Amino acid sequence: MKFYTLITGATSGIGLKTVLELSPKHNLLVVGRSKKKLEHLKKSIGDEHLYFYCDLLDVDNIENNLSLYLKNNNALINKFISCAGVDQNTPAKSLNSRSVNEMMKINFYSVIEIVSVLMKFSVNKASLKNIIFVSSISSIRGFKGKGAYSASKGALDSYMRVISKEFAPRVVVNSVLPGAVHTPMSESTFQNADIVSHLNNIYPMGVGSVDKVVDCIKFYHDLENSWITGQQFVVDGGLTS
Amino acid sequence: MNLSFKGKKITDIVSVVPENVSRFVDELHQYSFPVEKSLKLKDIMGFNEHRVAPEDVTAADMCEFGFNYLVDSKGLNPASIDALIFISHTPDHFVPPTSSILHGKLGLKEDCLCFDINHGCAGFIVGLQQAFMLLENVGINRVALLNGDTLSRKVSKKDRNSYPVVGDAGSVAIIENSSDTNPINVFTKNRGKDSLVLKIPAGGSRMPSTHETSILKDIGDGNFRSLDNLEMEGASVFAFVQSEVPKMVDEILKTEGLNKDDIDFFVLHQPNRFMLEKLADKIGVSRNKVPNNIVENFGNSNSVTIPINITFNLKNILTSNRSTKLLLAGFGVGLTWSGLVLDINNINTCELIEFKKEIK
Amino acid sequence: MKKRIEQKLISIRPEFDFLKSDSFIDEGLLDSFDLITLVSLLDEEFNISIDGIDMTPENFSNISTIELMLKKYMD
Amino acid sequence: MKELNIELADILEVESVTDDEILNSFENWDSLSILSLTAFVDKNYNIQISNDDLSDVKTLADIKNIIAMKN
Repeated sequence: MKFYTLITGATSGIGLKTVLELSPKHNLLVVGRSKKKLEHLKKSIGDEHLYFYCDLLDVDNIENNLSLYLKNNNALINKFISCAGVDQNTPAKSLNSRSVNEMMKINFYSVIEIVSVLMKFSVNKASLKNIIFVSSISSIRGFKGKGAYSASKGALDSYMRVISKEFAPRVVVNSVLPGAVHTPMSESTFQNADIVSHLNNIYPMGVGSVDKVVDCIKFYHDLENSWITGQQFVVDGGLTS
Repeated sequence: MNLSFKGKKITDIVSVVPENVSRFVDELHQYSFPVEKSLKLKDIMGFNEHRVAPEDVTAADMCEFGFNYLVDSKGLNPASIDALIFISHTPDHFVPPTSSILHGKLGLKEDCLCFDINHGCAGFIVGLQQAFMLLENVGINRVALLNGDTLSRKVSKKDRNSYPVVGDAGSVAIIENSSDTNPINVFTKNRGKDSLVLKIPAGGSRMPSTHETSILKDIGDGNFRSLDNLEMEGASVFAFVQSEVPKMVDEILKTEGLNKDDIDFFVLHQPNRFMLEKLADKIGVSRNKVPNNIVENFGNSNSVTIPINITFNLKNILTSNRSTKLLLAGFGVGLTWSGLVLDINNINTCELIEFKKEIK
Repeated sequence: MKKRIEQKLISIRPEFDFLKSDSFIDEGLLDSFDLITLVSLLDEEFNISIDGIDMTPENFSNISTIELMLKKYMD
Repeated sequence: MKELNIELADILEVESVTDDEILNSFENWDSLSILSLTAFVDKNYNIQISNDDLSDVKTLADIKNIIAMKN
């Protein structure tokens, strides 16, 4: 039995950078819904890591597939970093439950499924020690057009606080809340020069980069026997200060 | 013939169907019959929707897709496969065996046996029997059984009696030795003297395919067919099924010491809705216990109808803790008829997935 | 009963006079799929299930033979 | 009801639990475990177990008795 860090959303943006940072020193179980990207990643970081093909939208199958995958690979998960997420700018007037539901599945419901598998003794023993959710400052501040996204991240952080109590003292659970950073997910936003200049104006330290967020994730990932749990760590260049 | 085995189990079943749905109501113009007359048959026969693979996709492609799904999403280790069986009427080539091609594509180890078996309707049971026999050998602990067919290309599009009921599909079943000591009895019978009542006349050595064999001809009842197409003596096949399958079911139940009530579901090959209903009545079981919705949703895909039936209708039951008793039976091409009783619970994988050509 | 059988036959093949033929299958009044339709309709009409084995040209020669066969299921 | 033993072992984070082991002797038998178990019973047998029902429970066998009685 080998211990792995499970990373979702691992084939792009913050997740990808996290994978590249952690892969030299840790065994990773990389989760993605693009087979091509997973294969590409396998070529660049190597065979010693595990690659789990899973569409998080298919929430109903996560429990069965992940349990089986861990069993078949004799893998135990001791750390879980949830990076998978989708964003969408829709004014509240135009929101409907169907479109919000899709976002909730990827940003929130899938996390619940994964955590419940990883906490199952018959699947993962008592291996899990550390959970990090990549949330967003949208969880704690309102931004126009982010109704669904804010709700999903708010749900994630509320859930985080609860499980930090339920799973203590064995597991520490924390969230990292990035401000606006340039990733494939936020690509459309960053193509608009007006928005970029606006963002640069409102962020005291200017717009951030993926690296700044990954530094924070890596810091909490590498902490052993930490006493920090149930916390939200804002990484936003001072925007919400 | 009845062969008895011990300590075997199916751990995973995945069926794969093409994304493309073809609807009977959209095909009506292909046929030479009055629309109203064809529509009358819709509910009786189960002419409704069927799956048709894109032209460049073969049965082996769908099997490969299903196997890779098990590897990528369920963590199946390809190196753990000790034997691969591919059962189909529609191989990639005459030479080499399609199982060899798949062996390469799936990245299996060299210490792995590969077989092609040319079989149809009874092909899933025939395959299980082969897998069980292989597993009796020391050194073989896990067998991949791949069933697949692209029947839509073997049936004339102007054959209203056959085209609406056929579909393309593939399936993968993983079979292992287990500590379960309950015996599994597999029944098989063959009637080779009637083998040509269900056939594709041309394309083999007896009658190579030529331009002539590909010409569609009115066969007298308003349906058009060529010698390259599947043809059958419908009435003979029907009579054979109605007389032999119920007898076999009785024999199986007698050997197992079971009553019809003890069986939770009769998972039978799916030729068409009418035949299945008649068969259920003849066997003497409630039609509810004989799932009969594969033709109208996917089409008859030869040996894949049983795996599709299991994954489409019984997923929730078979993945639960409760043990479910299934009687599986296949019948047709050969003429071969075969069946067995299986107790299944907590199956690892029981899924129906759609074949996607473009992988994101 | 004969009338009910005839009605079903006409609903499948309105173009034929079923009283004038003694051999529906041989004379081409019914093809194999008409037979399937007919069996379905008769099953429904008389609330029975005709055994597949009984789907022979002999049993479906004319209205009288059909009636004779159906009576087997009525007892 | 073998699945109940399997589920309870999972909840208590041990390899197995027999019907007559004293639940209080397990390190992880606490209010959260009780909630998990009653949720499982509710979902799988559609039977609601109340706090009152649980007051005399010492072993899994006691819980199975409650389920049998309410069934």
